[in-house]
Amino acid sequence: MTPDMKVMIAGVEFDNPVLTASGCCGYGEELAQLYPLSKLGGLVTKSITLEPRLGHPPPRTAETVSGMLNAIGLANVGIEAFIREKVPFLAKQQTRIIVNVAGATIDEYVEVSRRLNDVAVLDMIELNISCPNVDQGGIQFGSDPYLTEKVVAAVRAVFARPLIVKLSPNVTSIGDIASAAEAGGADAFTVMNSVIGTAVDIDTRRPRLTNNKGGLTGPAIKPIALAMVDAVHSRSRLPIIGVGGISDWRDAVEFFLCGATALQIGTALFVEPEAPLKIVHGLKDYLRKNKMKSITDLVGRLEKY
Amino acid sequence: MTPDMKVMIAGVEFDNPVLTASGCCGYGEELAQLYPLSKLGGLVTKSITLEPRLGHPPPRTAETVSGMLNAIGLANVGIEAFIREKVPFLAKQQTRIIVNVAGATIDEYVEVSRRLNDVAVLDMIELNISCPNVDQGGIQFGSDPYLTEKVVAAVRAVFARPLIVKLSPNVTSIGDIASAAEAGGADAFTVMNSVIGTAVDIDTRRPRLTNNKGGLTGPAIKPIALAMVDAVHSRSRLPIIGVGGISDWRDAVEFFLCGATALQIGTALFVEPEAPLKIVHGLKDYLRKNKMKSITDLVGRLEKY
Amino acid sequence: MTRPKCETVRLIKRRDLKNDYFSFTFAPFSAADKCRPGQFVHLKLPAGEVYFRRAFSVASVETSCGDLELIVKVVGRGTRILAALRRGDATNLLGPLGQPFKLPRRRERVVIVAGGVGFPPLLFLAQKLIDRGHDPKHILFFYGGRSRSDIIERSRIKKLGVDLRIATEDGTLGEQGLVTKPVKTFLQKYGDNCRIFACGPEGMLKAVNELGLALHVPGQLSLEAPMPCGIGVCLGCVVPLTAGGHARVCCDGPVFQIGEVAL
Amino acid sequence: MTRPKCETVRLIKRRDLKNDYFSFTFAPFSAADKCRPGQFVHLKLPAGEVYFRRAFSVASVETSCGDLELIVKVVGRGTRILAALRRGDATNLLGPLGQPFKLPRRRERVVIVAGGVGFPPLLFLAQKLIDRGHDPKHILFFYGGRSRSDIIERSRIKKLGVDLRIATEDGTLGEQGLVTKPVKTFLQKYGDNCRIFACGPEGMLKAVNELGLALHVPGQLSLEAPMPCGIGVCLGCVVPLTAGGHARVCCDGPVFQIGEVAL
Ligand SMILES: Cc1cc2nc3c(=O)[nH]c(=O)nc-3n(C[C@H](O)[C@H](O)[C@H](O)COP(=O)(O)OP(=O)(O)OC[C@H]3O[C@@H](n4cnc5c(N)ncnc54)[C@H](O)[C@@H]3O)c2cc1C
Ligand SMILES: Cc1cc2nc3c(=O)[nH]c(=O)nc-3n(C[C@H](O)[C@H](O)[C@H](O)COP(=O)(O)OP(=O)(O)OC[C@H]3O[C@@H](n4cnc5c(N)ncnc54)[C@H](O)[C@@H]3O)c2cc1C
Ligand SMILES: Cc1cc2nc3c(=O)[nH]c(=O)nc-3n(C[C@H](O)[C@H](O)[C@H](O)COP(=O)(O)O)c2cc1C
Ligand SMILES: Cc1cc2nc3c(=O)[nH]c(=O)nc-3n(C[C@H](O)[C@H](O)[C@H](O)COP(=O)(O)O)c2cc1C
Ligand code: FES
Ligand code: FES
Repeated sequence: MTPDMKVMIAGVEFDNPVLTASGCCGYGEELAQLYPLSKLGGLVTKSITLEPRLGHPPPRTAETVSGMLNAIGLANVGIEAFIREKVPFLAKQQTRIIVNVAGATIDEYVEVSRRLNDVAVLDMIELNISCPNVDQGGIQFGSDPYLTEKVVAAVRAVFARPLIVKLSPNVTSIGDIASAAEAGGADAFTVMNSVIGTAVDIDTRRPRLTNNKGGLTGPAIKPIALAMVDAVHSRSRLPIIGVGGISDWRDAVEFFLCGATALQIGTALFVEPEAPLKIVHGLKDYLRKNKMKSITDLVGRLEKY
Repeated sequence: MTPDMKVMIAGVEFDNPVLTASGCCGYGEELAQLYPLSKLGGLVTKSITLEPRLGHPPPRTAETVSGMLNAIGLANVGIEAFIREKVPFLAKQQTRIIVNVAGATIDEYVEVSRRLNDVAVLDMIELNISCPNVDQGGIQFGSDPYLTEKVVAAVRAVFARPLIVKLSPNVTSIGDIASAAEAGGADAFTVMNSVIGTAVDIDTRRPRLTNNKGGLTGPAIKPIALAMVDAVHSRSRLPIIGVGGISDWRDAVEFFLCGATALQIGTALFVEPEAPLKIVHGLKDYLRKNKMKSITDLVGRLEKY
Repeated sequence: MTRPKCETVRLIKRRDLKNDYFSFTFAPFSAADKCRPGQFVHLKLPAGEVYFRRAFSVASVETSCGDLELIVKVVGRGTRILAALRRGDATNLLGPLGQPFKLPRRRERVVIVAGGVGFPPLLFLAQKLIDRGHDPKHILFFYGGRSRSDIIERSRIKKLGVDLRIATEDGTLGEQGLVTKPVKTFLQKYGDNCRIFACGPEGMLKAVNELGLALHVPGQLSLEAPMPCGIGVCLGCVVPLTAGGHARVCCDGPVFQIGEVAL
Repeated sequence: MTRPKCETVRLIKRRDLKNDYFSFTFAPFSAADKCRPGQFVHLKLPAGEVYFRRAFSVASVETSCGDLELIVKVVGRGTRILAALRRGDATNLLGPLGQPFKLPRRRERVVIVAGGVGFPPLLFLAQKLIDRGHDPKHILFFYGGRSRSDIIERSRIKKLGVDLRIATEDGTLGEQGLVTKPVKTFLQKYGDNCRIFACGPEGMLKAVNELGLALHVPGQLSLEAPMPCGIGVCLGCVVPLTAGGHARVCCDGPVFQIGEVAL
């Protein structure tokens, strides 16, 4: 018996629940050299803004213990070039496409989302209101319930298809932000974006990132991400896509048990580009061994004390 | 030339800036078997509450990647037994003694602090308004600027000597909480307590802690702690005691550069009980090599981009 | 009680025993002669994916040259890293830690109950008792495992001259069944003037604890718990006591009296 | 361009060269025959304290048996872990990655400028050119280091028959001074019909870049950058371009034309 790996999020069916995370798989072209993207449950693009962005000057990544810091600064080709140059490639891929949308103002979020409305290939958008690496936009929307609801509602009004909101862990109550996003019309959550952190070069006495701080990702943050997934799961019935420090199928099982319906793999791709495929494989084995029929049988099945 | 390792916090002079963190050195007796406590800059006791507390049932720690989770639950002997049984030992130690105070209500904080007023041996108290592992008290005070100011002011009113406030990273703006604590009368900050996280046993499908979640500590969280120290340093001129993931002198230098005047070593003690001594040694070498006269020359000397 | 030492030692000898068991001898450890049966050391693993130390009972010491033997079963990440240590590799050792077994009087009959990886401290105990003049024939060494391959160092135990009684769950060696079965039979018959010393899996300790209480045979159990610090400062290793409250396994134990801990 | 492979390989040969340099040969790598000079592989380190892969230029290949040689200098944590690899150890290799050197026409004079750890891809380049029929005497191999001990594999280079010109900062081998000094002298005299191929420390690349621009000698530089992913997806390895914008060193490079990058 092959366990059923299909999951459903906001009416969209995914062949398997393992996606690649925004900013960690570009627009798909590079990964496709390594394996067919159809093996992924789906792919989330790098954040797209209205205008092209260069991002911060290098160095914009730094290695840390069991993780990394990044302050890429939302470098991306902009919505126009995205539609013109990247969408045709994505249109040929047999996988779910989620476009991550970022902006400095509500108007920018709305404008990017509006233009994406006409792009048939994408299955949903993921609103990045949680990027810690830009001065304007991003995290400031995601740290205030009022602004969260406002930006989500504004996008909701112009975007007809499913809308995921990606939450920040850098808040007092992620549950409050999730509720606000739900009130604004979110269909699902991605939990979580990176954790604010920094590192210092003690020889030069300068920060190891030109942006002075960045987002911490990788195995180091997995316990935080699990707690955040659990917190959102306790607060809302919307489906959750779990992300943060997942490297193998064991990590994946932890996320499902805490309430995630699907997963994204970010930093682990850098070390193991085939990580998503191995995770799907490992999950199937786990289900088989535990005589479970479907991956959905795991979701939220944590037996708390 | 031997570099000057003395630091001053709220009028109290420390022989060196490396202390042991609350909850990671008990009440000092065990560590004293390994080396004279006079080698430490100071020692912060386990959190003391009004009544003795058993803490949560085991398991209450779990190993994670480059770190650990704990949900000890403020297990401690209570203020009476502390004064009766632990203070006599501490009184004999040639090091600075900081008593960490916790409570479920403002009254409890006040009452414990009031009783400590008469305990000559202690040099300062550290108010734990950031413990993630208890249902009541702790972090709820530290996540709300209004409550923070209130509890700090209340303790300030009954405690005559220096008062450190230990901040939580699990907030949207640690700067806001720091300002509130300063307004309440804090003399210094300890930055930071542990980060909320969890871990799951995928075989039993239960959380790996009976408290379901716990506090993440150890090397994994160092980048977060550095960013928090920097955030508080940008906001307030009060001295900062940096803590979170420090294992060696290199880590220590990063904290000084980000604005810490002193440090606490927590989780690293479990792996290397002599870590504080090695760190002091390494810092001296670093200062010597860089021809710096005093450790205070490093404080806040990060050259940002 | 001696103060624990924190020292860098080298692996000077390793023997691969069967079934993922290894004997490691580290030296020189200046406190080797201070180690007492039931005490353990906290071993730092070579820099790698595991951050925390791991606790291992002292299995034997050669006091003259500061040799310290540990017998380790590979069960997870930490012990797997250990198993990769090669002769000459250095590591850091913190110990001796914890409360040792309280030794019986010479005329008391010693009933040792070893289950699987609980074997090492009891080997050390038996050796120590004999060194101190205890008649080996008055030491009953019950040793249980799931299967034949779980019973290690048989010839070494036999050489001690103790009364070795093996039980395996699958019957491939010794009596078939749980080791607590022959222990029970024995204690029911000869329980007077006996002292129990047990170390092994939780279920076994529980059964021995109950046996001791039911048959009024005193004794001691050596417990395990996850130990972040091993020295009593983190409060992570506690077990509930029957009298109420918690005890730290690392420094109030790992050896407890039968009846003391709420297993 | 060939698709990169992600394969587990074994260390089949290691040679300890002087001054913390090591030659590692891994096999079997199914894409060994596809590797071109200037390309690199992204090597996973054995499970340990370093999480990310490390990039190393291909130094040579033995296409018949899938051997791939890397020449590594130990400079930090990652390379220290590598240096501990023993024969037979397995690791994972991702590659070939990046844009290779564009090869010169046969009658062009090749001016190779290697600085320290920039040596390996240029060794591969020289070998490849000769294999393809380039006259070794038309390959000038400028090789610079701080001191005598920084100049490795001298006999191997000499065996190629190229025109080897060494410079060391302390004068312990070859000409005294920076390697860019003799390069400049040479290019000023014989710059026509030359192609520069350079790899080495940032300062050297900057100087070579300026030389090429000033003397109108075309050529290519192989750059380094911290590379989290190595495959173009993280945008962590970018360098600013003179024409504006950023290029990813891992996949738009590591080889860039002189004048292309704002060094
Ligand atoms: C006092 C004492 C004496 C011991 N003596 C021996 C001995 O002589 N020989 C021997 O082979 N083993 C002994 N052990 C057990 C040994 O420490 C564990 O087998 C080992 O720590 C866990 O194996 P690992 O590190 O490979 O597993 P991992 O997979 O790395 O760890 C498994 C999980 O167990 C947790 N853990 C770590 N230490 C312990 C522990 N002590 N108990 C339970 N869980 C733990 C880890 O945090 C992790 O979550 C002893 C343990 C104690 C407490
Ligand atoms: C395309 C390319 C080809 C290379 N070819 C070779 C080669 O043939 N032989 C050789 O010896 N070395 C080569 N290197 C350099 C090698 O990758 C670095 O020496 C190594 O990654 C850093 O050494 P480490 O891991 O021991 O240092 P660490 O101390 O572990 O790392 C030092 C710091 O450098 C960062 N870092 C990691 N990779 C790089 C990098 N590539 N550049 C700059 N910083 C980095 C780390 O994040 C860390 O912060 C090459 C690098 C690149 C990009
Ligand atoms: C280099 C890098 C770039 C990222 N860029 C984006 C981005 O553009 N938009 C976004 O929403 N998240 C971005 N992220 C965050 C990831 O999508 C993910 O939320 C985070 O890395 C945590 O998951 P991980 O630990 O598996 O990497 C980026 C992460 C990394 C490491
Ligand atoms: C086992 C354990 C117990 C702790 N108990 C307390 C406590 O009682 N009060 C407190 O303020 N902090 C407590 N802490 C937090 C530490 O003091 C410190 O803030 C935190 O561990 C981060 O530092 P580290 O990464 O160096 O451990 C505890 C930490 C650990 C690991
Ligand atoms: S292991 Fe820390 S108190 Fe026992
Ligand atoms: S290393 Fe990731 S884009 Fe180049």
